[in-house]
Amino acid sequence: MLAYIVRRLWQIVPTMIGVILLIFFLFNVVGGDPAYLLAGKIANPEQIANIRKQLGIDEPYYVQLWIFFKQVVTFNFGASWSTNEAVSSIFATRLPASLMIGIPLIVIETIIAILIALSVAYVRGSLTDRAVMVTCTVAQSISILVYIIVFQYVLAYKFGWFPVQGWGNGIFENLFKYATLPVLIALAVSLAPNIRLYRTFLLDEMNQDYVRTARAKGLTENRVMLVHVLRNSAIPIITNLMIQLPGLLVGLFLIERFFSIPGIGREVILSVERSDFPVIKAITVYVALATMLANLAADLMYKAVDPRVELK
Amino acid sequence: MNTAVMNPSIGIERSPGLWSLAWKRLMADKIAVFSVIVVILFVLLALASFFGIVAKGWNNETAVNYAPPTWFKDSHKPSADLSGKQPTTSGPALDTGLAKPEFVNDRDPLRDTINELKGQLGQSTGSGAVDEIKIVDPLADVIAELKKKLGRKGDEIGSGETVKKLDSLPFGADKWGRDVLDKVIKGTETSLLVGFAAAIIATLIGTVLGAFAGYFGGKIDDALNWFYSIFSSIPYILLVLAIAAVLNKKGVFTVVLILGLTGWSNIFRVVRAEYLKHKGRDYVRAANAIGASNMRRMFVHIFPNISHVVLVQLSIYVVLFIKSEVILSYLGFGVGVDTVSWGSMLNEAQNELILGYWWQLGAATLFMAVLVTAFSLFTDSLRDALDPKLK
Amino acid sequence: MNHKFFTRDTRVARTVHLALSAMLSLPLLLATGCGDQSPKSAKQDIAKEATPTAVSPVQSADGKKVLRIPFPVAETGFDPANVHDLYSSIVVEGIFDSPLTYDYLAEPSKLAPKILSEMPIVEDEGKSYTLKLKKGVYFSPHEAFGGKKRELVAQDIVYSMKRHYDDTLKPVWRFLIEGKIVGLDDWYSAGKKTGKLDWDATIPGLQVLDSHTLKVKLTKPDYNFNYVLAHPAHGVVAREVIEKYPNDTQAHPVGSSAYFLKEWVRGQKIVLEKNPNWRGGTWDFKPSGKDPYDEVLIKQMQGKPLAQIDRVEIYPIEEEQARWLAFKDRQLDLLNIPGNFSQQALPGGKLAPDLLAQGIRLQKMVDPEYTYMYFQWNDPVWGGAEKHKVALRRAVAMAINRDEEINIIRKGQAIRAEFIVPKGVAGHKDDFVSSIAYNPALANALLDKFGYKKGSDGYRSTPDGKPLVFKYNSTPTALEREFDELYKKNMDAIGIRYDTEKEKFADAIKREKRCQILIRGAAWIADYPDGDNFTQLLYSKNIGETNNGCYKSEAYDKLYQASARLPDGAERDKLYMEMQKQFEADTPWVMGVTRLRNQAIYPWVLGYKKHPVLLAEWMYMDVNTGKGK
Amino acid sequence: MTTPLLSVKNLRVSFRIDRKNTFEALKGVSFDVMPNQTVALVGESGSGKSVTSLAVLGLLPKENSKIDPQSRIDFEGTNLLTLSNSQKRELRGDKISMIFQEPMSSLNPVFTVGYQIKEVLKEHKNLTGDAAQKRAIELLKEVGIPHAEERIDYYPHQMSGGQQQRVMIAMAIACEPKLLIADEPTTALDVTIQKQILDLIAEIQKKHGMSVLFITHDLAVVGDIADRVVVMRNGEIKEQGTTRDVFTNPKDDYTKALLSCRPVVDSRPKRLPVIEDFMAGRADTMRLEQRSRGVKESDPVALEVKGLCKDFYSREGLFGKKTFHAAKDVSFKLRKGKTLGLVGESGSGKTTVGLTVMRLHDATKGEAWFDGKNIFAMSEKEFLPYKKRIQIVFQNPYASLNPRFTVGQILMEPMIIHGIGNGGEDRSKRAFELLAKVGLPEMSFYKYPHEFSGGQRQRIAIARCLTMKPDILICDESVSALDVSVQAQVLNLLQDLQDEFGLSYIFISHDLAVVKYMSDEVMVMSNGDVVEQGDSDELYRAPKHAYTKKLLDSIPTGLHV
Repeated sequence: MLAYIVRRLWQIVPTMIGVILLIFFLFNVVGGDPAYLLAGKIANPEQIANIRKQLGIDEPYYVQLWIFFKQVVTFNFGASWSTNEAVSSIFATRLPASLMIGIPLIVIETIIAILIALSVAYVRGSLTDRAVMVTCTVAQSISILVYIIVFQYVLAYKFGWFPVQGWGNGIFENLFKYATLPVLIALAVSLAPNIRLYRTFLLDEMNQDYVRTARAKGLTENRVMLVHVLRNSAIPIITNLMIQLPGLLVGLFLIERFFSIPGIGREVILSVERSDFPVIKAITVYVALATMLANLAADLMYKAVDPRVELK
Repeated sequence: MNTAVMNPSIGIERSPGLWSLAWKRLMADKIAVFSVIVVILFVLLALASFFGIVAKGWNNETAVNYAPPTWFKDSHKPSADLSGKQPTTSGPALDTGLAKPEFVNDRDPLRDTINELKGQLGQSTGSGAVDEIKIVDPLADVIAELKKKLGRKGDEIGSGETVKKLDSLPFGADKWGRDVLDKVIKGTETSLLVGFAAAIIATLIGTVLGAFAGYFGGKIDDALNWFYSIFSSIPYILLVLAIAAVLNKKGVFTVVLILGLTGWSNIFRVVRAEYLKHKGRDYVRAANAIGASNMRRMFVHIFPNISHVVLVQLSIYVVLFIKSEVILSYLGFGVGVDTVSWGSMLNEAQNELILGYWWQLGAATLFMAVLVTAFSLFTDSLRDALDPKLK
Repeated sequence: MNHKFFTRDTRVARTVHLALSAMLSLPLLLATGCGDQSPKSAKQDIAKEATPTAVSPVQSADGKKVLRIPFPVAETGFDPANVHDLYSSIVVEGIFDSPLTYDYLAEPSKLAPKILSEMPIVEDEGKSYTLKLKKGVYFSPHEAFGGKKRELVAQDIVYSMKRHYDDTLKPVWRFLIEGKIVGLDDWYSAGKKTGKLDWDATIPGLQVLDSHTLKVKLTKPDYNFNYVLAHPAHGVVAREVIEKYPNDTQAHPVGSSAYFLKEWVRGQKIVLEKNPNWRGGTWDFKPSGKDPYDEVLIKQMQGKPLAQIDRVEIYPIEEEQARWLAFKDRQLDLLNIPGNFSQQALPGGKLAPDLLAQGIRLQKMVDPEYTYMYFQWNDPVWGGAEKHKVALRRAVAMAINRDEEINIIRKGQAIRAEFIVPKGVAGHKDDFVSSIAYNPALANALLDKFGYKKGSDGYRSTPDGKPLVFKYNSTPTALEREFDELYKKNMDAIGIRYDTEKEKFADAIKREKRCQILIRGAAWIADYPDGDNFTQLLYSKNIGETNNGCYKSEAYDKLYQASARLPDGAERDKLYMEMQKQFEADTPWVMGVTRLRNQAIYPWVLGYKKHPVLLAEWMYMDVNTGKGK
Repeated sequence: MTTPLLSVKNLRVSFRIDRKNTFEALKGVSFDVMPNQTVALVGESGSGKSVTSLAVLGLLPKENSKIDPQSRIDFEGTNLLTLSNSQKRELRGDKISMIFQEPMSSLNPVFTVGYQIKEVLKEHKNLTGDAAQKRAIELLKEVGIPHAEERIDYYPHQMSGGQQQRVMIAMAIACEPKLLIADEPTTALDVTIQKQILDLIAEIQKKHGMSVLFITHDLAVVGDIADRVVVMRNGEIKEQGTTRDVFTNPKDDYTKALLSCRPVVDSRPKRLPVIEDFMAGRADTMRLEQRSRGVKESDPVALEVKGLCKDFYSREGLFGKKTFHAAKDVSFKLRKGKTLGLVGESGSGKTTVGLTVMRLHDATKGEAWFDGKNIFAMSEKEFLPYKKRIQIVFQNPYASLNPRFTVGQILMEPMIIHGIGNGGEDRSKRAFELLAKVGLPEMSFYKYPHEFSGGQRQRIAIARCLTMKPDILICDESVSALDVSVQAQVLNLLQDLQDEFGLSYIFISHDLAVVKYMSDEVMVMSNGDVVEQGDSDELYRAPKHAYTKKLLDSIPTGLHV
């Protein structure tokens, strides 16, 4: 077990090197030169050179790359080029907002999706099943952009059920006031695909022999579905959950922008627009790391839900 | 239950393969039939648009700005009286000072030429005499007249006819007065093209890499998996923005490339898993036993057996990419202005809902929702048809 | 402010058609304010408006007055020497004191002392400025001062000016004083050689006569130097604070003005509170005589102590829809109406009835700026003074329909720019109409005449048969897409093939400075109130800096050099007219528009009038909370 | 006469295939199970025996199955078909319980066996806590699980197949049911285990005095334990009666065929009689014609394998790897035109040997001399011409044919790869000939594998091998997945082909009777080792190794008269 974790962590290294190389290539080598941007309105070549020197982008690529590696190893990405804010502080301040949307979203979504999937899987082939599936399909066919525009205007502004935009300081204020509509919109988009997916997982399990055994034992249908089938569907569900998890960090950028939520996703767009490499690099590295750790966590969780899984 | 019963009376006739059986199953499903029809209609519409049979003039400004849909013509009260009736030179409270004293540019190298040309065009001042010194247009009335003539793109000067712009259109008009119905049809063409082309690219990359990784395993698998985990670890949006910045060009093809190059990781995973599973199957062993080469085993034997997975994934991609195009448009990496897509329409219409001009948003959403729904239902049915154990 | 351009929110307040310049500069001089009221009914309105019954929806328990305003883009930080975006500069102006400021109501704008006891004494034909500091101007208390307040002295101004030469700061405002102050540039060069700037060195041009007197010696006569002293970049900082946070000055602004940074959640919320140790002052302004609304302001505010507002809350809201709805939802007290919603807010240029019914007030103004589209002068096809090339550019200039830009893209919130000096800037010619007007028929004829023949596909080629493409450079934003639509349409009408080149802003600027961009839209907003700030845009010595199209004309250069030696006046106006002629003759640019700004204000906001140059008017404002204070 | 515990009367069940078609799985089945009696329901696949058992338990899929309203299933006098769902549920696991064919998949993999047993106790006996724990351990002990106190916390995958089936039985008898339905409970198990499980079921049946409905395709296994036998085919009952009657005096031709088409250890007819033979009345004469097997030292050697070893690796720990020796030092000679039988239980390494010999696995060590060359030492390219001369027929005929190819393509592909035949026409001609040879109609050429039954598919697989005119044919459990009657046909075919072409067979099977029937020499493997090797008649008559003896003792022999 421990050996497994150590080896998996060790495997992160080559991937991380690849991530570093790719992101360095995409942004530093073929990406823009932020010096002109930071130079202000009237800047002569000398000033540009000064700025490039300050930023370290006048160094040869291999030196810059080496610095990048050192930054990754020390987890110290310095400060944003455009705001001078320490990258660590960017994470410390933006992450909570993203999580405040992301965590309720994933929790509510998973619970609702599993419940609905269980009920429709149980009555599979029936009219209810079909109706729910078609509704889900329609719901997921509408662009998130449309949901945002329409919900913000109608639900928040016209009906006044939610604040139109904004973000507060308190956890409860954010969670129950500002995050509600964003979470609702995110749910509208992500619930349907998950219901469909989980339904498939459940149906797969429902065809297994042990379900027949459970029925032959005279167990109630509730017990068959909620204990036997659900527990066995946990592996694909956990996989799906874990795949989604890192995406929550930056994936909600559209919602964050429209609702002025100071999250990581909004920061990503902003930093790309500003060619703010320290921030881009840090976000990439952290999200990549989160993705890999989430994969590892998923594997470890398999072990917890399925005794057959051997971590080798 | 194996229901295929051998019937000796068939004679020598090609019997149905798994594909045609799957097709039969598909056609037995009412929802599938319906969605197939819808998808086909959309494809036909896109083709018709491609060949210029419909929506050829989507770029023509046939109606007044924000002309409402015909059905809502009466009920619609725009929140502003600006639609098309705005005086041509605006500046609400400010005067641009049009009919002000003329300006003599004695430095102009083109002065004589221009005067001459003006004479030819009959753009002279009221007196009829061409004043050698006054090279400036006698502005106000000439401009007003020319504007009338030039109201529509493509009208030749001097045709003299003022084209009457329509007050309403079946689906309304956009801010330039272009027909939303034409636009949304043209958008169908673009969005379908983007969806299919990007899906094919992503599928191709993912399938080939996945096949090699899954089939050969070992070092090749390690290398490809490494590549895959790099791509899947970098936040999707950053990858898109970076690749978009690298490609640095606007157009449908760029959109296709961005989506195709960033989207292959899903299918890689799926195909790799399938190849891993299939390479140990007896029929592949049997192929090995009869001396089939690796390539033959990979693509002649295994591929047809996992092609349903690829097909289903492909159609999932189509839907995904049609939706992603909207986000790309939002980020400014959508298609260029020489065409229109649902994504570009939705982004254009972002603010129009609040202004009361809901039709462009509505039309694009409606078309997209109908196609995507039909396509998704089709995908589901396809999956069921190809994989009967899931039923 | 670059960031403003990257984001799609450019459309918002001062919708900028993609121009670095516009963001980088702050309007320094007068712009014509345009009251919305008709003079006739003004009188009775004054009484009514001066005593509004509407009260702010924010009622804090301690009775504090709160003002809530939006930023369309996220701020970057608050170091006067380092801030390069407009919105952060607003906060900087609220926190720091520059030596000079502007009279709140005077029209045209008039400079006024801020921390000086009087206006600087100008001697030596404009080469010597003597600044006398007020007594009792204090930096707000800070641990760098041992937790106490500290008096602002002349040495602080010297230090603050020197900071513009600190390369580690990546300073952006050095150009305001570069080469102007005796000895300052030498001090920098010396420091650069040793690798370390000597902060304690005395500069011959910055003589501290006593703790409250500073004599600035200029290298050459400059009657505009007072404007520099009013710029927020010259907000005075305290050396102790700067040295306490060498790497993060952006986050620790400590100034001497009416407000201090109370709370800052980056990208989410900036809260300023009234500085309890502030020196104070009384609201005392005279009406400009040009705007009847001044009477209302005076009635509301005259005689009150300054800085009535206790707390200013600033929220960066990037999406227009969110900002507009937040304002309508009364979450904000003021709003620059986003361009896309101006139709709804201002049908026919007047405030919509539903807004009017809420007592919302509209204030319109014209920014001292214009947009333009330049051609690359060095390009073999598009640039140069040969007749057929001029004809090509002229034809494009005549084919671009600015009226459609104004009506459809800018929703009527702009006016056409005609003259090389924009409205509201000294040297502008008010009734001027350019000889180049929208005339596609003429444009077509012109192109035909000069041998730009149409091919079978309906598009023209160059006279020597090479392909002719109008390649327009811009960033990938929604606004730019609208321009692409317009320009493509316009170019199609004259048979010129249209193509786009989408680049990140940073990349475009880089190539622009190297004369590598063919055609691009740009904008320039006044740095200082003088026409010179605009006419220099075409001066060939400024290629690589501000002359983006790399236009080079001996005739223009001569005229410019002559004009630069003259103060504002009839003589210079004459030269400007000649320069305009040369400009039109060569057509290195297509003139664009000057944008309007529409400020919507809730009735509980008192004493507010958007100043054309000042950024943070908070200390002159009040909010009606319904409680006496 | 006592009343029957279970009485199935005129049971008709039909399945809906699609909107138009239904399939009648049971066409009026009637039989009784008396208290304290074991009834065997025997039939081949598709006979409807499993449907019958599921119908009794009320576990038929609701969506697409229909039970004729005239049918009755009376249990203790109540018609089960009229019970409500919850009444049926209460019955299940309590009064009627069931065990299934695949113990591995029938147990829920994510719960401990104890949990799964206690679940039944809680559901029906409301037994929880220590009482349930005690009872569960008791049950495990009863079904012969050693260290039950410890094993109760095992997950199913931690146990062997036999133990898993014991757990299933423990779960089934937890509530002392009146009726135990055992659906092919031993089919998936090795022969030695099968014997133990059969003994266990018989023992428990006696001890608890319950009735058992034993469902199997293999008549041989029921001889010892069943009181009555019901023979089913295609949804109908062909014959029923006491075990003795059915075994000694079968009336139905099908029953007769079932009884005699399975090879037995003590007889080796030239051909195995199949149903057609019984119908044609020639079965009895066939049985008399015997075949003699065995090799002489002078017989030429087709393939000689020396010291074959095959290891598999798996990762363990941080850097370590674990080696699994699948085959250890295997050596044998295969004589031309003769059959070498390879017998052993699952995991013995017999399949590994087969696959390694034809280089579908790379040998870890060893030599294989074929045609004067060591084929293990060849490169992939050098080996290609030899590849076609050693061919294999796999166990699962459903998996070994590419479902996307027509039979024609399947047969012609090897010819194309190896350049056999001149062009398409010649090749298709050969393919048609081979189809005729393996007894398939011509039009099979145009069909897809899924249109054929298992036996037919195995014929196609054999025909595919024959296209390359191999010298050696490896039959890897090639008949194990087939019904006995079909198995007999395929075995006959293999015999015929050997006679005609002089093929050498390596015949791999777990079924000792079949191996005996087919082989000249036999090699017994266990855990990768060859434990015994020799002439087949000799070895079966006088096994030397204890393991061989154990294997031979476990062979079900039908009725012990």
